[in-house]
Amino acid sequence: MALDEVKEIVESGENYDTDKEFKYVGTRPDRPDGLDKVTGRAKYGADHYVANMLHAAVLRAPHAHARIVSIDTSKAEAADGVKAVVIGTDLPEGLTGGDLHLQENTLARDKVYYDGHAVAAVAATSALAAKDAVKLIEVEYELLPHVIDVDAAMAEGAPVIREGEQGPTVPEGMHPNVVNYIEFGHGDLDAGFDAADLVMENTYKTEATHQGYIEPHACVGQLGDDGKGEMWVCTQGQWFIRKMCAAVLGLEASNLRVTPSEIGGGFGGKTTIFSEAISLALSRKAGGRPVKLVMTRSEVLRATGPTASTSMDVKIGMKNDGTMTAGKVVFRMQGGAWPDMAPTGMALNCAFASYDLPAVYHEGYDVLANRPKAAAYRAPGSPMAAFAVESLVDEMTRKLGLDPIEVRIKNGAKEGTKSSYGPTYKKIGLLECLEAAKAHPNLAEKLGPNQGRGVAAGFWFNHGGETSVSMSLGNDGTVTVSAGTPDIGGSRASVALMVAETLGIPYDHVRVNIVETGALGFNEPSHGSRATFATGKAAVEACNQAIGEMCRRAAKRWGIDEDAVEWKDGAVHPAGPNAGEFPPMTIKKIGQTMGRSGGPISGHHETTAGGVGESFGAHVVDVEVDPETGKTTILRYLVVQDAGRAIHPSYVEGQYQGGAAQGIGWALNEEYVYDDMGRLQNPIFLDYRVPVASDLPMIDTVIIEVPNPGHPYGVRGVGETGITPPLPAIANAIADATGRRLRHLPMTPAKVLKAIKNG
Amino acid sequence: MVEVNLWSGLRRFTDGELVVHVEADTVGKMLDALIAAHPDLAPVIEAGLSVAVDGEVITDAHHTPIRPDSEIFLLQQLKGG
Amino acid sequence: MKYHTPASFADAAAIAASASGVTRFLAGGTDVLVQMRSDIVMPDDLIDIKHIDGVKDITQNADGSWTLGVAVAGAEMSEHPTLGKDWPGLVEATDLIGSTQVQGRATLVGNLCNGSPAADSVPAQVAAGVTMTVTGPNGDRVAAVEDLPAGPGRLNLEKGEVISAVHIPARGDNAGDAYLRFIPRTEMDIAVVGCGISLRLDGDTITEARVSLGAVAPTVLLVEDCAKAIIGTTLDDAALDALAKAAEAACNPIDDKRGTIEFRTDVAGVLARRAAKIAYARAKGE
Amino acid sequence: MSNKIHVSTKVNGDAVEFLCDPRETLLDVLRDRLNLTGAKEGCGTGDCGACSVTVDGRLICSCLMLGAEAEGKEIGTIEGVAEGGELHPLQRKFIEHAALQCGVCTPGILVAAKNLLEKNPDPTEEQVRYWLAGNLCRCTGYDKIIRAVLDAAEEMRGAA
Repeated sequence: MALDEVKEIVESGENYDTDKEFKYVGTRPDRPDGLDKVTGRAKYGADHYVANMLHAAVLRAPHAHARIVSIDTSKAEAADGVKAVVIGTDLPEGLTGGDLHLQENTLARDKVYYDGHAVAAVAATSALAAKDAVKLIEVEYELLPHVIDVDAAMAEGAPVIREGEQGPTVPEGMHPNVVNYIEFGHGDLDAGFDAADLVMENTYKTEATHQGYIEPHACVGQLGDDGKGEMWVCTQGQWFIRKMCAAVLGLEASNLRVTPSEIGGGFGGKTTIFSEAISLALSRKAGGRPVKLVMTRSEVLRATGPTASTSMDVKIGMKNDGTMTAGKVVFRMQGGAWPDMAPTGMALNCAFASYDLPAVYHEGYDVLANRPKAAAYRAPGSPMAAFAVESLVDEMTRKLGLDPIEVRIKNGAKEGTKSSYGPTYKKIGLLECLEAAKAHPNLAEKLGPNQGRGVAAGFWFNHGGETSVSMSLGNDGTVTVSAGTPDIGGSRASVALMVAETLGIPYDHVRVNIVETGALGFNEPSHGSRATFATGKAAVEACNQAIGEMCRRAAKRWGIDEDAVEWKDGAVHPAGPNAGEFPPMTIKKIGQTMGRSGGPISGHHETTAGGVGESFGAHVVDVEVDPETGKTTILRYLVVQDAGRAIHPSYVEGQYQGGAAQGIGWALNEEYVYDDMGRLQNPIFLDYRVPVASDLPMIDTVIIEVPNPGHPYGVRGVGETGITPPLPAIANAIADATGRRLRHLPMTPAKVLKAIKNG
Repeated sequence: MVEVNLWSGLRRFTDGELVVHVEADTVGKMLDALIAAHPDLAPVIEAGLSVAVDGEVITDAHHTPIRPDSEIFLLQQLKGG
Repeated sequence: MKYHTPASFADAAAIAASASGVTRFLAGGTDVLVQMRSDIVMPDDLIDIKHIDGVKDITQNADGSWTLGVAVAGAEMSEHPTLGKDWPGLVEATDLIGSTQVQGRATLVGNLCNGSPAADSVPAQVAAGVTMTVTGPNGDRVAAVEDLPAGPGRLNLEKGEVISAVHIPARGDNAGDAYLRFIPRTEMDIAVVGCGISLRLDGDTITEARVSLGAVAPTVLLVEDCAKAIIGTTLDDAALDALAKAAEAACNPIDDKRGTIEFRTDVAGVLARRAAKIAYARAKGE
Repeated sequence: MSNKIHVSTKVNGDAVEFLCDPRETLLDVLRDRLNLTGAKEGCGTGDCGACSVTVDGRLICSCLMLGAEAEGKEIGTIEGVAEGGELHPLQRKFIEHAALQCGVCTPGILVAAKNLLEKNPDPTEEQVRYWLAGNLCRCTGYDKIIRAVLDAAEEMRGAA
């Protein structure tokens, strides 16, 4: 690629030629971190041990809503081995907005807002000593009335969780727990419903679920009296940890160095802080000794990021031939006791995103409840929205005797469609997914008694975001890439493949390191399905910069014009009139001699990455329902999704399968169960029932590739869309098997049996 | 002038208008111009939102150029898991 | 916490009898360690009985009955070449407790002593007519399994008493047992309902039966009416209906995070039918 | 207050000794006292399998056994699965099949799967799924894990 070409592409940020043939992109090599991860060598959050380290334990409130009257830590402070105790009032005052909310959730100051809210913490010489000392802390509470359910929290007379948090758009007269109101749409809704042959409306509910990563949150924090500190932590985003901990503790961000460990799953739940700042606060009080803080599973479930619970109204108009004429949704979502944590806006935007509708209307309420502060969970808001809308589309399709895939093809969004949330779609792959699903052999399988088939589509925006990447050339011609997005599902491999492709060097000549906050500019976390997209795109641009420099070095060495060379297959070649004049100068040769040709060679790129391409998918599931117990068994599962381009197809398939499995859990068994006192009843994997190996069949995948012109290799994000369709697809399959429609997740055996019995 | 499509909940801050025309050639300038024209929008814009320019949703890239014929929508802030 | 490793049950009983605080016996530990970890129970004295001779033995006696050591793990029962041929329901029930990993440690006695009405092996033990030797400060006594649970988490054991051996009756001819449970997933859950059935035939007619239900009352139940419903029948549809009705009638469950009253009652009848058919087929040698 | 217990045991064939509090689990001891951090604590209650190890050849959750109980036993951990620097076929197949994403459940699953194949060299898909039901994976949906185990079993049968 010639230099000016590269420059032009960098500036325009899109319209890459994505139709090229590739040597590395699209292959399935071993992941670079595979060996460490199959031998137990890989270091996760809790695997970090440092000299002179203390261990922390956290005291958590057993009440859903209470005022803290007093905290007496004297006995804990006097206990054997205890070096520091912190409570909420030890943290700096005067924070506002989101920073204050993070601080309140780190350690309660005046009130506890949910069962599991942290109120105090201890650092001691051993984990057992810290655990023993925490029990010596005496807290006096004044219990306050609480509310858990989203509809109950909006109702007149509901306990007020916070005053003065209502956003400017909330209509007057609404309960103070309603903190945000969103309304948008386009087209003539009344005319749309009038034009329909069938108009149906229903209400759907989903319960809170947890991301369920297997690795609990863990960190080692060290902070001195001089305000300088370090943290080793499992996180999706080390810069977010730095920014948030600095805000909560009143530190200067640049004084805090955050190094990410390997991460044992995140799914959005590790894009924020929960107890991380506590380890730093304890460390400062303990004279700067490092403090390790590892959550228990029960702490993870009680006090870290579940997703919202919802109550959703949907109304759709459809003609007898399946043409959809109008759609309306009203969503009520609670995301815990802090505003803006429920993904209400995103849920609304996703609701009808798969459809080309002449008239749509969306209305949403963000509501407070006495539950933990919600965090992002894979395609935040989209699975719930899909459950409501795709369930109703299915009900209407059945009523009209139409084929569910054909109805979705007929109304499906495509290039040029004005999306339900406003903008006009560029190139998208929904119809390609639906056509591929229709043609898949799973659909030819005959269903037996008590068996049913369900179809649903799903959508996620994908995200670019703030990104900074460096690469440098080694003396042997190999390349090191410094990236800022933790590798959760194989992104080292996908980035290395794109770098190998760009430079024309072997995949195993590229090493991708995930680096600490001092080594690069700010990076957003590995969230929004952005790691392979944005880090990959920036890595390609960093390589292009280095290619430019290598071309200049060679041209200079050869004494020819720097535009008269080209980069090809890992070497600089003389081009144009000079073609063949000199033997190609390989990257190895350039690396060996760079000290003599002008010094180290590196490339760097930073951007708020544009060129994002949306991701659509279609799932088809076959289930069997035991008519006597209501138990649902997944017989077959098919995921079809547009990847744009699959850089490492195995890990793309892995994202599809993992998203589907999480969606299956959400649909059938996962939920937060509260008692009358607002206490979480199932903070243990025994009763928070994520799918186990014997619950699932093989999950079939089809990767559709409608390249995204905004990425050098056509990448769209693939991480999130896959969790969206399973919720409605399974509801639709259960309806097909039993003739009963379940509108409240999870569809537990008890609920299904009740529906079967009650008709 | 560029045409900016608001979400309808913002009507109350723009004297009922859902489409606002402002003079701007980047997203950042467009948002500044919106606040200048309708100061009540300031808290909503400053709290953070996403902007879709010609079909692409951007969250923070306020340097993104816009042309007079660009399709522009304001959206609730998007973030992923 | 003090950790003890007595060499005899008499010593174990003596330690427990003289202990002033909370005492727990440790065999497989799959419940005790969870309770310690979750701060539900932190024993002052933990008495590991695995150093006592014979606790890992599975012995078939001359009369065909079986004696099991109290630390025999579920996996060891499943792997035994003949125990499962005599008592497939009991062995399968034990095999349902937890994961493969839990099977490597969990024991019949621990499952009983945890005192959960939802314990998988207990309805199968009750149906099989299993008895336990209880060693206490005043010597040994023998107790039927159905007489040991006193309520959720509580047992009819005196201070200082420890279960020291498991006795499974001789299977005899023309007999079979079965245990089924309902859980929302396929593995790893606590039973929402469990049903154990053991029966004997004369020709096609049931002559003896014991039917036990789990997770539908404060303790595992031995349901006489269920046995009556099928004794003297060939397990025809009428008998199965009567069995299901009797099972439903015996239920006195609670609504909790794992199941509703209505669901538990319905499913108790369903499982009773299904388990009876399996036990019947096994008794016929099918 | 401390009444530490002295324990002698073998881990991956090597004799080791340690002192532990009677409340410490085998998992605590492996990680905090023996620097073997391959076994992970995902739940501490035996529900996730991330801490799987073998004790005298028997697969267990090391969070459900006390360190004190290890006296005289033979413990096998993920660190001992590759022998003499050579990866076990399961380890190779997990990389080849992309059977891990975040990788935190991987050590436990490999220890469990190895134990299965030692007992049953030719398991069915269903047997593998039930054997591994106590090993939670939240990333993969299990598909590639099951394929990797079945493929490793086939390779090992071929080599045997």
